[in-house]
Amino acid sequence: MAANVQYVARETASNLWRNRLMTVAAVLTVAVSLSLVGAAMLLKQGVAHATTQWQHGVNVDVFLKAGVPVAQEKVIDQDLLQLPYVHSCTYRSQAYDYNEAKHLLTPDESQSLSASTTPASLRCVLNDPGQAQAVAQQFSGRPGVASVTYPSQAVHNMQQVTRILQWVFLIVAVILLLSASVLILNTIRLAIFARRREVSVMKLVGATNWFIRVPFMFEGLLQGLSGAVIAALSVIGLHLVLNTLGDSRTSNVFTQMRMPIGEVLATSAVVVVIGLVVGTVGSAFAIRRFLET
Amino acid sequence: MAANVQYVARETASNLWRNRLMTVAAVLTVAVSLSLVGAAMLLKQGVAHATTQWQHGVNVDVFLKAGVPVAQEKVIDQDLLQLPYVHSCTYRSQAYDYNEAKHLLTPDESQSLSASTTPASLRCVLNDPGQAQAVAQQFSGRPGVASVTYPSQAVHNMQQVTRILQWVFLIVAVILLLSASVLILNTIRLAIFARRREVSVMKLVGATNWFIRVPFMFEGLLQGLSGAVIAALSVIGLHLVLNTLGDSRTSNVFTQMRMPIGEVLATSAVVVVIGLVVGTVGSAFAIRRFLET
Amino acid sequence: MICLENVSKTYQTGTVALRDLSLDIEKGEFVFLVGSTGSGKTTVIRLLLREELPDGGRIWVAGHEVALLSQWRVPYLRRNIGCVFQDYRLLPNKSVFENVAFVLEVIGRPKHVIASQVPQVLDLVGLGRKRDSLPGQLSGGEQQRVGIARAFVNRPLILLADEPTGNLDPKTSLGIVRLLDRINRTGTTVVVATHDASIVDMMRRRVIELDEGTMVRDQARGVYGYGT
Amino acid sequence: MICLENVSKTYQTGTVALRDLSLDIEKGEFVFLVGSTGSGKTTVIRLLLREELPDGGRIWVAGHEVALLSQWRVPYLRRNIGCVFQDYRLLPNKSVFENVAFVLEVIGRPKHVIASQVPQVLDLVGLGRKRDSLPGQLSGGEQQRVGIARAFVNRPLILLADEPTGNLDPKTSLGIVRLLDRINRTGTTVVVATHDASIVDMMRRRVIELDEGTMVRDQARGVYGYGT
Ligand SMILES: Nc1ncnc2c1ncn2[C@@H]1O[C@H](COP(=O)(O)OP(=O)(O)OP(=O)(O)O)[C@@H](O)[C@H]1O
Ligand SMILES: Nc1ncnc2c1ncn2[C@@H]1O[C@H](COP(=O)(O)OP(=O)(O)OP(=O)(O)O)[C@@H](O)[C@H]1O
Ligand SMILES: [Mg+2]
Ligand SMILES: [Mg+2]
Repeated sequence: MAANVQYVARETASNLWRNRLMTVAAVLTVAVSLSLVGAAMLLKQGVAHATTQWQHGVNVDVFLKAGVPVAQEKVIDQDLLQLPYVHSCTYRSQAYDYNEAKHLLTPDESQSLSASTTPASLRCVLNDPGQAQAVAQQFSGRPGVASVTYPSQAVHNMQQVTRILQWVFLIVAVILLLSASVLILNTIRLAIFARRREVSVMKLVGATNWFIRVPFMFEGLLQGLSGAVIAALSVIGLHLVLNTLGDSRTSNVFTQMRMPIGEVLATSAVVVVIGLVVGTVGSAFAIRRFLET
Repeated sequence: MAANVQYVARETASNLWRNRLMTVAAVLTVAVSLSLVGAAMLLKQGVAHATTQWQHGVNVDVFLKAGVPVAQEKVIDQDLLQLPYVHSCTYRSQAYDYNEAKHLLTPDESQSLSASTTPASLRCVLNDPGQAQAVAQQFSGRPGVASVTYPSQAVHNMQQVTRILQWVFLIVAVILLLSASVLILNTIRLAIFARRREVSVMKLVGATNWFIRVPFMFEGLLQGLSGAVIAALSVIGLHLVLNTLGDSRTSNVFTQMRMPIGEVLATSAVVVVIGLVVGTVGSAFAIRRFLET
Repeated sequence: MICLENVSKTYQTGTVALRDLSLDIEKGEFVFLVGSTGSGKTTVIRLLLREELPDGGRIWVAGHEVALLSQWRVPYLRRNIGCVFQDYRLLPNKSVFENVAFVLEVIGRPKHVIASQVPQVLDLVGLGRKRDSLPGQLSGGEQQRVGIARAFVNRPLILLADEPTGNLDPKTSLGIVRLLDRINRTGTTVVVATHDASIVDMMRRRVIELDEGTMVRDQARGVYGYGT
Repeated sequence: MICLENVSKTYQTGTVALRDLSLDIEKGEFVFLVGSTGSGKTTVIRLLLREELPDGGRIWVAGHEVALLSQWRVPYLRRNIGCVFQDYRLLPNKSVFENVAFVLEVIGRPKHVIASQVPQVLDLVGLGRKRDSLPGQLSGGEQQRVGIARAFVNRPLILLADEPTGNLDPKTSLGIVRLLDRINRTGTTVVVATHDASIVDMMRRRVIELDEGTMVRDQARGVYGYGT
């Protein structure tokens, strides 16, 4: 560790500059591959958020018979709320349901509807979408209740899909991380290989291994850092793009995937740390074989 | 193009061997990055398949009142089938529905159920899951029909999710392809950079640009090919893994994503072609600036 | 065969390597280019090979004005010129045999010609036994001799030799110079940049002396220097 | 100071570079190592620097047996040895100044020492004006002189010079040899492998001649050769 700070700083700076092509190549490799890693991590978290959103979106609609007295409606509402897995219920008037139906259906289909034939409903949000069937079983057939609808197969699929999606993105992130490491190590190895004669000359004039290694490691550190910062900025950029998409149209998947900026910054930080570590350790590792003898 | 075949073959082979480190680096880069591209392409297709499967899974359940005469059941069935967007309907007895309910619910919940209180139902598969609400509107309240249930918000989400998933994987594939190209070009550039003196010596003894370029391009071609073949094998491997997962548990997402081997091979072929092209063109491109003057 | 007319060359660093240099070398001449280190000998050779372009003046080689030559014709010019480089410039990944054979492959000589001619030339420079070594496995003198073999294996019109005996012992040097002389007698124009006083003095050929990029002497049957 | 005992060295290619070589060089001696090209001079220097290990025999340098030296102590051995390499071995990405300064940085000399000592040494070899050039921007002789400056900038115990005047004109060569002589007079052991008959003959120092890896002559006040 005989190398003093000033020597290392000067050496690193001039090496980075004089081997521009390699610097650019290494930074590019880190930036591209860590961007992919970061994006995968972001998407994984996005899906986690969206899942919560989607689960809140699984409603049990309790359609009320036309002309049910308000008192009975209240009782049904209260009974529903007593169930532990019901989160909240909203009363929707006949007019509201009619409007919604008109909105969801094509003009052709909604022609046959009218506000008076559309039933009023209690739309209940569940804590656990798996319990939808239980609610339906209990309330369909109760006095005042016309029917209870809930998504059955779809709920099942949805749960599976989001669970698996999270896994997929996690696995993708891990695979990309491994790939990124391989690619970055590869690039560093090539760059150092191109300078192997230089290393051997340094050894011949009496430089210790650490004296040679430290500037190379700092080079790797800075390359990894620069690449990782670019990658982190891409991740934040991706987040902003998703956010904008989420704003422009209401209630699409992007809105559901929106997540607090804190998590995005955490992801970016992870990416930067990975870049630093892979760059530094990679350089130290790559130079090893040229330092032997 | 003065280079004759034998010269090119010998030159390429010996260069690949004598620059082993670079050969390995380039092949590795191509293999890793094209595997990712291939995997993304495969997943996109998988989702496309799964979507079809999921859409078939969106059912409208028409629950029948207990004690409805068989004739009335038939009429309801036929009326359902006359709707253009209903694909098929299956009659499910009270016993069947009871069993299914018991299966889906926890023992606690199913205690209150009995075969006689569970309604029989017609489970209809739709050609277009977007029409579920229309079916519900038309049949709920009909004589003999207790209630009609269908997934509403969930259907909406599901359609959005799968549509967007396909886009996501397509975009991911394109981004990965661009990244792969950048990384491969990068690696080739570094490898050729390390041999720039060699190129300049060849020029000084009177070699034409093509004479120098052709062996380099063949090197790039072979490196791209080897890497791409590894990538293609990984894609096929991934397919087999997904298939096995799809077999072991019934009816999970992996089963739904299963696709014919033909498509997998097509994907692999695309990957190989990409590798070939990027390797060859990349080499030709990378050597360009060392051939000037 | 070789003609420089008011040639000047300044490198990007600002070093003036040649100043207004004019010289004329006829076909079949044997010329020594001498001068202290840094006087511009290698620069002259680089310009003749079109490795560098002059800043001013005109240069003719083998009937072509090199600066006007289009890119794609440069290789064909270079095939007429054999060159021994001061720093050898061997292909590090090719064996001795392949290094020499490469020049013949470049001009499209058939395989059997290569197979017969290369060993012959290697024997001539005394490297018959090292034909499969890589340049990194040779001593300095051996590398230099590979460079010499490569330079004249395709019987070029012009042979440029930059310090061809710098790493050779006097006996081997003498052998190489005799070889250059023999090549010269077959009609090849030979230009040798050298510091080796003994061979210049022995050969007694035309000597051109450079000093800081200008010609200070052009002597028909000259010696290495006045002051040594 | 330097002692070889029955040293032999065969390269991986099967070339026998040294055969049973024994020699002894005292502290403060000035020795010329001569021999035809490929006779093993560079190999001797490589062994002394521990760039290669001998296959047989033992080598002592500055009191250490090099083959027994542990890896981490090799750099400290090398700091006692200044070496001028036949192929210069300059750091291509460093300027002339930085190349020379590097040796001092390696041994941890403070900045002001470097700032005063390096220009002094560069002036001594006549490169004061080229201090900011990169090696690729120098003529052959200039690169060689950078190598020489680097070899003795840290006043080593032993100075090994492999063909230090191969690319220098006779006048500059003479200056370099005088410099080596001056360094030798300060107590430094100097070993010069060379083909340059004139400097050997002029200096009249101990001459060791190799032929195919064996010592054929060890003469106290020798000349370059009998036969030239
Ligand atoms: N690529 C270059 N960039 C900048 N300057 C250069 C370059 N090549 C040579 N020079 C400078 O040009 C001058 C002439 O160099 P040249 O190589 O022609 O000398 P030379 O006569 O061959 O010397 P030597 O006998 O040492 O080989 C020198 O001062 C040298 O430093
Ligand atoms: N790295 C190597 N691998 C294999 N053989 C080598 C290697 N280096 C040198 N040799 C061989 O060993 C022998 C001695 O080489 P060495 O470099 O010691 O000669 P030298 O006396 O320095 O010659 P010169 O005067 O030409 O520099 C030569 O035949 C050479 O071909
Ligand atoms: Mg020169
Ligand atoms: Mg030698």
